[in-house]
Amino acid sequence: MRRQVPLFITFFVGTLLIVSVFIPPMENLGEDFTLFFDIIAVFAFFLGGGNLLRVHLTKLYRKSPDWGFSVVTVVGFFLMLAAGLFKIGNPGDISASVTAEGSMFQTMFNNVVLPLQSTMYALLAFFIASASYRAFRAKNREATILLVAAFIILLGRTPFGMMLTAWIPDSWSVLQVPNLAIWIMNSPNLAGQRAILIGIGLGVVSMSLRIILGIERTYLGDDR
Amino acid sequence: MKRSSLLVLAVVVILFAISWILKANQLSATEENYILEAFLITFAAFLTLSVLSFLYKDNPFYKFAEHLFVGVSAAFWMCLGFWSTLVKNLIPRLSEGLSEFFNEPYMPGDYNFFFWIPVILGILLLMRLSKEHGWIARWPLAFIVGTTAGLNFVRYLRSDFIEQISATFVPLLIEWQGVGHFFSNFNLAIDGQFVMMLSNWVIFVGVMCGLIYFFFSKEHTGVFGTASRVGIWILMITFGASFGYTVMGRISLLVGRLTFLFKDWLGLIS
Amino acid sequence: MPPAIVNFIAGQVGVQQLVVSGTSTTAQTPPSHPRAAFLVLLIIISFTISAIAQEPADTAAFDLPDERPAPPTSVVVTDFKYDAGNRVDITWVPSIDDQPELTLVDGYTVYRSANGGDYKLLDSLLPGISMYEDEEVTPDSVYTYYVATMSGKDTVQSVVTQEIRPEWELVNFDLAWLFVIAVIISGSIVWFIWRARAGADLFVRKIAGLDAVDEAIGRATEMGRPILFIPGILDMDDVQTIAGLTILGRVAKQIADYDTRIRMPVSRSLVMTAARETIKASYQVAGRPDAYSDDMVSYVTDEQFGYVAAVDGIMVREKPATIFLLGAFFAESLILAETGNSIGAIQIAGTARPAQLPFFIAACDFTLIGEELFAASAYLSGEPKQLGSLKGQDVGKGIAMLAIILGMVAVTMATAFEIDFFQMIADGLNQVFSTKAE
Amino acid sequence: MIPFEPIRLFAFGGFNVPIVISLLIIGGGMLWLLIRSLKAKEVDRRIVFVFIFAAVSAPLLFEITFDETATPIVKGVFEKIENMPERSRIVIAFDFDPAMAPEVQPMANAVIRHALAKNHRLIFISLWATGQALMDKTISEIIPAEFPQKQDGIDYVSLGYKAGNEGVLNVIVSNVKKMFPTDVNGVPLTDIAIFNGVRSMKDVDMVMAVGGGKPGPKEWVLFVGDAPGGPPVAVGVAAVVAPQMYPYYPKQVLGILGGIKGAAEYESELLHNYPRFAEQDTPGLRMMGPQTLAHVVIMAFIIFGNLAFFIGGRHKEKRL
Repeated sequence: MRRQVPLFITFFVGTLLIVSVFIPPMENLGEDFTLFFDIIAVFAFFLGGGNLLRVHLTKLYRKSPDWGFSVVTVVGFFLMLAAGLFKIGNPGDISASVTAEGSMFQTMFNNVVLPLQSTMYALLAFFIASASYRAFRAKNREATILLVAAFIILLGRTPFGMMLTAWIPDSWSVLQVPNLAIWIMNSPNLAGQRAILIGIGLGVVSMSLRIILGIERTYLGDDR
Repeated sequence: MKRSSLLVLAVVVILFAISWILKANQLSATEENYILEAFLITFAAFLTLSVLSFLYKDNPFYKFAEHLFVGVSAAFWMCLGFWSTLVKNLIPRLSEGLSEFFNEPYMPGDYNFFFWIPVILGILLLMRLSKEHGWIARWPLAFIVGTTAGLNFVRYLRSDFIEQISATFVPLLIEWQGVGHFFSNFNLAIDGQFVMMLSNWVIFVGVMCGLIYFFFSKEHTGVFGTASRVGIWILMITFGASFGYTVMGRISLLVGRLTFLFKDWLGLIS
Repeated sequence: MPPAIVNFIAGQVGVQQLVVSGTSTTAQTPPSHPRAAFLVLLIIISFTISAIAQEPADTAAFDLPDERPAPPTSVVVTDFKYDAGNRVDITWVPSIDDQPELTLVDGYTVYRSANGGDYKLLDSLLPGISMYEDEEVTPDSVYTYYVATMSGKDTVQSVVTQEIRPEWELVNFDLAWLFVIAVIISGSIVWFIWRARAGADLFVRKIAGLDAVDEAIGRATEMGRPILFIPGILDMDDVQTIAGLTILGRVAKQIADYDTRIRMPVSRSLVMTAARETIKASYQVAGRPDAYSDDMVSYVTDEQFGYVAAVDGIMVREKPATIFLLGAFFAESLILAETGNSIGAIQIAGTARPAQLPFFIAACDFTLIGEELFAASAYLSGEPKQLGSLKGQDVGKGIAMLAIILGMVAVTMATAFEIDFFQMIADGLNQVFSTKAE
Repeated sequence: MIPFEPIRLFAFGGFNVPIVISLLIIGGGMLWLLIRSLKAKEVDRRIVFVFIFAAVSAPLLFEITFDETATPIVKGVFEKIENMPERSRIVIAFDFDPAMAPEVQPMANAVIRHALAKNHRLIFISLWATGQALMDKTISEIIPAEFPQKQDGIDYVSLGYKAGNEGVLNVIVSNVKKMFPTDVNGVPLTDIAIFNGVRSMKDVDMVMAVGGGKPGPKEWVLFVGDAPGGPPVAVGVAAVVAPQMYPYYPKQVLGILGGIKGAAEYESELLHNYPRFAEQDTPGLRMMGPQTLAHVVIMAFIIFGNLAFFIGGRHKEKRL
């Protein structure tokens, strides 16, 4: 029961979904199963949310270092949960969208989640600079190619790319930095992307097969 | 808490309180709820600066922002999951009474009873909380993993394998009018025949060598090794180019945040 | 007679009658004599005939305000092949008045009747369109359609189509080539798994990132610091997350063997549950079930950057010696990898999202590129049957390369030298490797 | 021609102290780092962060802009408009929504100004429901204020929005009136001077398609530009879409304005050739200020990194 049933479920569901692609009357099966997944995921929120609360309440209870911040998490969580589940301050009634403008839920989203989200995202501007400083060094041939490609594209995005190479005659125009940048994006970049994608396609097919056939079962506890 | 950190906290609180007052004063002419609006903008600015402070090092302000973010956003997604999945998609298929309660259009259908499957699996998943019967949670997991494997098998085969192969059927000779014509019209213009042909050669050779790099069951030596080397180079150009191309978008994000601080909050720029 | 001509004649007759009544004195008094009546009729008929005879060349008539366009003709409804009986296609020949130079036709409207009921409007279409896909049908009903030409507020209907009952098919033969390719690739994977199981010796090249796993775990053990495992930010419905978890299974066993701490914040509740099962089982296999605790895995938030904020916090506070970033990553890839780098951790990353690979390459010590991520757990397991599947993948790559060479040759020959034979091959290959049927 | 200036200091119309100071600080800092690198010293990441912060915020605060030189792909569009005979008809397509507007609206503005200054005639059209409002706003903001002598119906006309996506293009490529019997104000096309002799899109002299989604510039290229006898098409697209448009250049499109950089190049070309626009807002150039400075800083750091690396005797960096 403990080992065989899950393996059978995986095999059955996986095979069913592959076959359904070729059988017109079952063509919506994939969509339905995606919805099934979403529904199960909502049930899983009980586990996830419960875990989040448990972690922070334990910190509170034990007065672990930084327990004060756990109060912030717990209070924020319950405030938002109440705002969303009871649609507090929603201009419409229960049938209005939970994210209706003017509701407490949306106001908190706009003024707490959104600025935090976009600032975390904006950190990338700094990290992309520190990563280029550290990583783009001509340590070996591969790293040099990486560096040169990145540098040409970067240069092509500033006025200096054109300024430096404007003297190149039109019959050699591919060597002008902005054109070269376009050419790199269109040709070698495309080739690399394609090779990666074809490999990924095969990798997914192979892994899916291993899972469906029960060869790969670490996720279920490979307790042999 | 140490005295120095209390001092810092006090200074920050006072500064933001001043900002709040100034902002409210500024907004009072145009906004009805100007006190609340001013607070929200000031608070958003405080959170923005708290996150940016992480670049220097971890600090209590970042910790505050982080913990608030986690709590609020976790609840945000849970509420969204509840309303958009359970109320919108599940309840209208299973219960007329409940869909009436939530004011959702009831969706009767012959195969709706199948929607009990995820409900049962969801409940089985919650058995994970039980020490004794926790193993039963593996059933829904097996169902999910099977679904993912089955759906992605065909999806990736199509979009990542088949589609990319047929996209690479490129002609290596373009506008071909013989060797003589080719050499007499040879140039390096971006729209010239040679550059366009070169592009296709690079795509063809690049995809081939890239694939060879991914070969697992053959030692990368000899000709095969050389090809796989070229494959790595192509990949490196790809990575370098994508990296460089992304920089602009990332800087824009920072411009957006700083514009918020300088314009919406401080009013330094118009 | 098609309704167009009937309408047309009716219109012309109206005009003629008006003229007659205005000019003929006989028409003003009712005819008392049958011969007079006959005469009037004769005049009317002759006027009508002459009008019709003149008509076709007279384009000026199209500018008359009451001019009506011709309806669409040859309206045909056909069942859509290889579906579940939920689509029929209606095609027609556009109205002859629907010419690029003319502005008479504003478009078309499609009407449907189910089981002999009333006709209901389905859709309005732009001029020049000659096809409509009705996907709101079921095999249980019989349908008829007609199409009308719109001109201002006026509509001119076509004849009604024949009845159609949508049919469903059991097998979609449009996808035959997809099926064949799937079977060949799966077949070769299964074949090599079977060969390997039977004891054939299979060579698999080294994958740098995976050879470093041992050392990376060992380093954390020596330093007495935890190992951080990030399975990406997507849920269990993404195959990359599952790939991450299969690697976790192998890694966790070694972690249990070495008695090192593992820390795994996740951004999805289901991933949390699955990761706990995985680690628990690995600890059992390692013979240390008592060392396992649910606290190793914790849920943070579904929000992408909220999760990143928390993981960054964990990184700088707990200073893990080794960080695994294996799964589906988006913009956060670089935030995580740079923070990880700043605390001096060894980082092994892998994702199948090409857009994020450059950042891992730049900021991590080892990166599994695309396919390598999916091959990793097979490689780490060291089991022959798992390694066999990698050999099967190589067959797939061989097929891809062969197809690309063939396609390239055929297309080159066909376009540069216009050789029909190669054009045929190119068309054939395009059909085999087509993704049109969605 | 305005003589070349690498940096235009025109926040207060002349010599600008804050700009000079901020650039001196950034430049001086860079010099200091260069010297450190020549001594093979590594730079702390926080110093990198400070420079990025300065490079982005200084141009924002003090409106530092850099003179752009138009790349061939942008110049193609500019020169076409510049060299067409006066009174040529240019179609401007507004296929975008407010979310995309910050990036592509500057392109539309620059092209409209250029075309009107060149005394061309403009036909506005939108395939996006949200595009019409943006179009109306653009027309009412630019034309009466900057080109008071231009008249609706004679020098420009707005056809408004029409539902039907690329189907609309399919029709207007052979007959405009069939899809747009009247302009946006309800005036029949037959009464509008611009449309004298214009039956289809094949009769206009150029199309400038601005947008970034579907339907958008790509559809204009495929359905209108590529139609037999179709007009030349130029496109202005958001940066994320630009790589998808490159393959059409130069055979199927005159040129591509990609993202804010494309807009900035066009604006600068316009400023060089038309001094009358010197007082106009140039959002493209303005938004490129932080970008250019940040790119320069990043490139400088890449150079510093390599200097330190080579002078430092190529020491092994990687752990393990």
